[in-house]
Amino acid sequence: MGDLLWILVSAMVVNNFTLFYFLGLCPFMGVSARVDTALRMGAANIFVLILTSLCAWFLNTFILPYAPFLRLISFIVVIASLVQIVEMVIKKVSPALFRQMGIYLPLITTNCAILGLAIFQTNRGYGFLQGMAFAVGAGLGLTLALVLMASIRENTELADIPEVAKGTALIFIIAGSLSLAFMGFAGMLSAT
Amino acid sequence: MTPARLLVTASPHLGGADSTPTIMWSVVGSLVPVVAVATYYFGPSALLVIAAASAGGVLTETWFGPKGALRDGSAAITGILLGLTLPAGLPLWMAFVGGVFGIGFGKLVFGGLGQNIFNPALLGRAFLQSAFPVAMTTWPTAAPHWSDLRGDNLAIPLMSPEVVDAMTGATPLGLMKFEQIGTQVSALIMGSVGGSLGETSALVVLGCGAYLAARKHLNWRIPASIFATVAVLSGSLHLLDAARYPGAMFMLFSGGLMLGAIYMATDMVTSPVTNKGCWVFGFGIGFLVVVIRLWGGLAEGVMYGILLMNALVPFINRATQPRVFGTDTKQVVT
Amino acid sequence: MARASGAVQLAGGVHPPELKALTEAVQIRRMPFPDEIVLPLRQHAGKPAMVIVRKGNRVERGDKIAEADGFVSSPIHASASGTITDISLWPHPDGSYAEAVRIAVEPFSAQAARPRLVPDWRGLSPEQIIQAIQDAGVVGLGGAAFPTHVKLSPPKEKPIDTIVLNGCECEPYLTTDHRTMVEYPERVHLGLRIMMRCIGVTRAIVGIERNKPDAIAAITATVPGDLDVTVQPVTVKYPQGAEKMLIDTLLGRRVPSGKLPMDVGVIVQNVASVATIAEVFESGLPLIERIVTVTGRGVKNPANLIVPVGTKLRDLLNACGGVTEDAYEIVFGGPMMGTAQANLDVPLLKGTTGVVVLTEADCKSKDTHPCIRCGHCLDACPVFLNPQLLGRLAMVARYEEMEANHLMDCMLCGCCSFACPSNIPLSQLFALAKNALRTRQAA
Amino acid sequence: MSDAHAGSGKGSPPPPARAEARSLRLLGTLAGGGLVAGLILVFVYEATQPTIRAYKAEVLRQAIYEVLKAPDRYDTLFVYDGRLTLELPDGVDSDDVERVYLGYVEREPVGFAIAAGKPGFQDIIRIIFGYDAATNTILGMKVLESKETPGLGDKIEKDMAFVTQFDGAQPELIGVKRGKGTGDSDEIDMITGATISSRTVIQIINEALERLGPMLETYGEVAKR
Amino acid sequence: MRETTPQQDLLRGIWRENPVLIQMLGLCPALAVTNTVANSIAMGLATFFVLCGSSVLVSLLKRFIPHEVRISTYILIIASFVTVADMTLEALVPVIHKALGAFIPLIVVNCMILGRQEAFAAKRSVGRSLLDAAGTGVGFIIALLMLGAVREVIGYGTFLGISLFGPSYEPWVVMILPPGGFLTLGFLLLGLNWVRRHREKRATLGEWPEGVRKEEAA
Repeated sequence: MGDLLWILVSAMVVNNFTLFYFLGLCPFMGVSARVDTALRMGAANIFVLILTSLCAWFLNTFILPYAPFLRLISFIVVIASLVQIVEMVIKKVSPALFRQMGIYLPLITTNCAILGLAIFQTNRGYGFLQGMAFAVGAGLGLTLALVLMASIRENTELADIPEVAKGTALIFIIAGSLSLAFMGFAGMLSAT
Repeated sequence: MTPARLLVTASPHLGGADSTPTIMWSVVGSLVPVVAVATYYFGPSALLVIAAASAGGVLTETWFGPKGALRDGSAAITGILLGLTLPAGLPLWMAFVGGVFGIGFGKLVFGGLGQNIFNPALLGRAFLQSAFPVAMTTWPTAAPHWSDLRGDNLAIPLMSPEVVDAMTGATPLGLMKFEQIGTQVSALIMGSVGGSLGETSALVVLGCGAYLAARKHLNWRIPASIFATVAVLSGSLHLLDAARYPGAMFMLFSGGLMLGAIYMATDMVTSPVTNKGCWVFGFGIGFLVVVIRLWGGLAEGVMYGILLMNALVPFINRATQPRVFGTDTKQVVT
Repeated sequence: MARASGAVQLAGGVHPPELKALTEAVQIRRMPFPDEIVLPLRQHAGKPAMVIVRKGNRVERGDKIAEADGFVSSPIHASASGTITDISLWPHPDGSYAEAVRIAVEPFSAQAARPRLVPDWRGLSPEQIIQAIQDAGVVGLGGAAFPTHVKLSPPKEKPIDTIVLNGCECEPYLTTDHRTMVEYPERVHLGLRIMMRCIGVTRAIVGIERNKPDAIAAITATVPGDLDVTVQPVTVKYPQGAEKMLIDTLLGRRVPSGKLPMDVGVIVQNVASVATIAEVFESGLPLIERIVTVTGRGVKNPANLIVPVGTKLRDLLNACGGVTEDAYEIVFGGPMMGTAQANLDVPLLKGTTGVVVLTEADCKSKDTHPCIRCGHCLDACPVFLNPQLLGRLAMVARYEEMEANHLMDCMLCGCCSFACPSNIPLSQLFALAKNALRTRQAA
Repeated sequence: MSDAHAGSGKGSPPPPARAEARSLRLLGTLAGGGLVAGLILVFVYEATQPTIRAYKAEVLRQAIYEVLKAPDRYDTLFVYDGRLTLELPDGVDSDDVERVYLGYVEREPVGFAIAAGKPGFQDIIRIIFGYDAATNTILGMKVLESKETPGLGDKIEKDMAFVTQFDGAQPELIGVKRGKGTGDSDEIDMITGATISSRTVIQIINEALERLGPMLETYGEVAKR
Repeated sequence: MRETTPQQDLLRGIWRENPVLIQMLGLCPALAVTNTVANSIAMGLATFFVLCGSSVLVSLLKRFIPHEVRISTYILIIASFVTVADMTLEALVPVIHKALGAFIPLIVVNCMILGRQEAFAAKRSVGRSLLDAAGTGVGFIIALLMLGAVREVIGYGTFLGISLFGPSYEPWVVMILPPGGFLTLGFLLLGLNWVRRHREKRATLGEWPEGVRKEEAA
């Protein structure tokens, strides 16, 4: 149990996907302009991450031992089709949710956080529950980083940012500062 | 009889007593006793480190900041506060780098005073902490003579300091976390312990804070809620397992909590604008401090607690917007 | 009944220095008639009056010279006997030029009004009383100059149960209402009685700030036995005298955003205006003179004067011994919401509560600094806006977002600007934004 | 939008009658492409795998030799069913079973090499250490994997003063502040400023020995002389 | 699409449309593995190989790739090349492979590569596609090298492992940690912005008459 909690906390804050592994930077730059879109993107991410973790575990346990060279290809194919299926299901089941979340799903396909999760999970040999904890932690971490970034960016919109710092330069400096602040979580729950 | 010239401005024509420079310089003034105590304990090293950090901040503001920005005193505050969070033996060039980073990346890229998200002093310190982890956790002990330097302050820029092991000790929090050795609360209050320059004078800091709060130059709600949260959380944990978790007084008076709660967290620019938000902000800092100190890998969490909550401030501001007069009424309009 | 009998305080607001000592004990006296009177046709909220005299006409004191143009308008009367020398544009206290009637006052005139019939209000129907009040050109004397007869004619579907008399006078320096209450308490009560009769209300509350104990005593001592009038002392804070704040303090009712006091069954009237209603039915004279506080460290003999409406600022200052060497800024109204004057020829209007002559040391510093998000403006705002956010939005001209953040609830009381340590002219920015929005909506 | 067909000169959309043929072609292309890609991958996999495996084995061998102080040879033992065994029963995948390595010098067992891990300051720290069961002595310690802070936490692998302390230390190990120890053989001086990382290493050893506990008490029957 | 010359195809990606510094693509590897110059070079070369390989293949097969499934096909092609690169690196330079870790397989989702297939290789001749891929790949390597050089020199005091400032240099550990990646890129972009603005300003000022320039300066 402590093991699972550590995996979750570690993926969420100690080794935050965005701020420590630089995964999912595209949505971090792209959809972090408004807090509500950031929240929705985060929710969509958590959802897909959990499904991915499930699929990766399935592939790793039952298929890939026989064809290890297909690992990457099978991951990417599964993720792409997964997102497609999820999109279709949501569209059918809840058109309202689809309108809110739908447009982010295709973006997620090429989001390295998803593939990264599958690969990290494989490299570390996580089992089913560990994989779930990892996925939830990673998803929450991504959402946290996205929402923090979005609320900060909304705030800086009204500031007189110097010309040279406008745009991406400032975003990276904010991200760097956030990353510095997240260093405070290093060692969380590990050695006692 | 007719006045030679008349001023025509928009109303109101009266102004409150405080102006931004007044507030800033009074904060600078209130730091004088803190710096004095630091100098008493750490000798000339204290003054040198604070001066180097301030020089870094002030020079960056002069070179890259808007014209006349120095007069508002905010760069000086950042520099002095940064200096107070550093160990006495830190090479001066590192303190200078911290000041440059704090003002440059923590403030000027956001457009200068009032626009930054993170407390510049703490951002500078967080940078130093990550850049030079060894030097930043080398805590000098008392020197044989007051006038001795407490470490290799004068290390050549970019070069490593020479550390004499015998001259270094540990902070009370470090002792508690890594060696399970407690420190007397009386020693904490008197300041006769190791730590950064501003950590050793909790009572003086508290007094200066009271002065600033009385002059309304800081929002008392922030330190109050930080203290309350830390006291209640650590107090109840202490009741659960006294062997594992230190008591509330120890948590309150050890480390940078006093300095952080009174001078860093209350930085107006990087704290919430609403009073309700200030309570939330203080609670968050207190919570993070306890979590990082007790379950994290670091001995001290005040800096990170404040920086993390700084990042949340825009969100808190949004969530605690006051309800406009007449929009919350349940009265039936007849 | 009042919500509480003890100290009731408004949330928000500021404590500017009171500075009333200069004139609060100075007895009201009459100012000598000046040589010229200038009567702008726009002196009240609503449509300007329509002039009915010609150049060269001779008018007696109290003669109507301009007719109300519609319901929300008010007539204007000559405040001195003399000859109309010109009808042209003249500097207006709001900083613009406005159509005005200039009257050369007859020297050595007795300045007696034409003999007129004074109707006994007891015999009049409410409609007739209201008509009489409109004919007398009575407007609110608290500053906004809203025509009183409009206020006294609430629509049927909005029943009124309470009249609130506003004796707060929370603006620093001003003592007009204060002296009125001390010297003419009976007149206040008579006006109140007429109003209650007119609207058919049985209950009234007089709210007076605690820093005027003599006014509280005078008004309390003279409450007529047959009227349900409560005198409620309130804490000293600006803007306690704002209608919505006062209703909240006295009755615990909050006027919904965008609504009027009558929507919560209340009519608020300033004590000086009420006294004027009484005067109309005592003497038959219309509103042609008012009490003005001339004060500030920049004026030689601060005083509370009865001044003919239309007196030029220059004449008024001369009547008070002139200004001192270091006079720096002259404000019509209180220093929190009043307008600074650039021209000594501007006339006093019906709504001019006072003239404050400030020296440089009294004035707000002109240096502005960046906003440091101290949040003092949020604490100060009596309607709980977020002036800090609004100010940032105003700087980048995002007016629609300002509106979404309730800009229209701002009453420009100036508390945020007063509290701002960086001297950001918030209230001025909001005034501009409100105007821009109004213009856009009109277009 | 210019698509792939525009490039091939057939801009107009295919008529519906050809739809079936098209989807057949579609499938065919994908299947063909997949086949070719698969073949290439299998080829490269077969070509590289021996080298990769050999390298991994060599890394492990070196680590074992280092922590067991250069034994003549070593056996791989599986931790299965509460004991150490050389052979796994049929049907048990050897990849899923924890292993320890038993080293010999001149046919005499000298110690176990045990790999284990635990979350450190930043992420999981994995180490391997040699343990002589006969004398209850650590023979050596080597960090296999760590992401600890460069210049601070990574001293657990780079600071030889720290690493060599484990040679000859007697568990259960106790971490002490440098210079504060009594000189007993169960004490390990921790790295100043990297207490968590150093303590994690000590804990990994203590916990691994506790977990494997009785299995390691003697060399027992698994030791073939 | 505007017609371009072969030189433009090659040069475009190197600087003017640099994938990392201008287009903000491929950020994940650009930040994650650039803590040393050696890692930067390895990652750059691996990406270069995948990019060129898949561009050539896509360009060759463009006639046979049905429009509806083109993206999936591109991804399959890229994934195959990445797998090849991954295994080859692991066999040839295991130490660097270990340092790059999971970020080699992640080349698959580098938007830069997919972008070049969709925008260029699918429409042009093999030669042109190769030129374009090579240019973009070189641009990517240059960006990685810039980041890697700054971070290694400050963070370790070395360049390609060679000590620059002597043994007593105090390394700035933060530069090799994640915050250092963000801050370095932020700082580089700041510098690029400054240079660009400086140039623009000089260009504009040069054309203005004397009086206007003075006013601008005031």
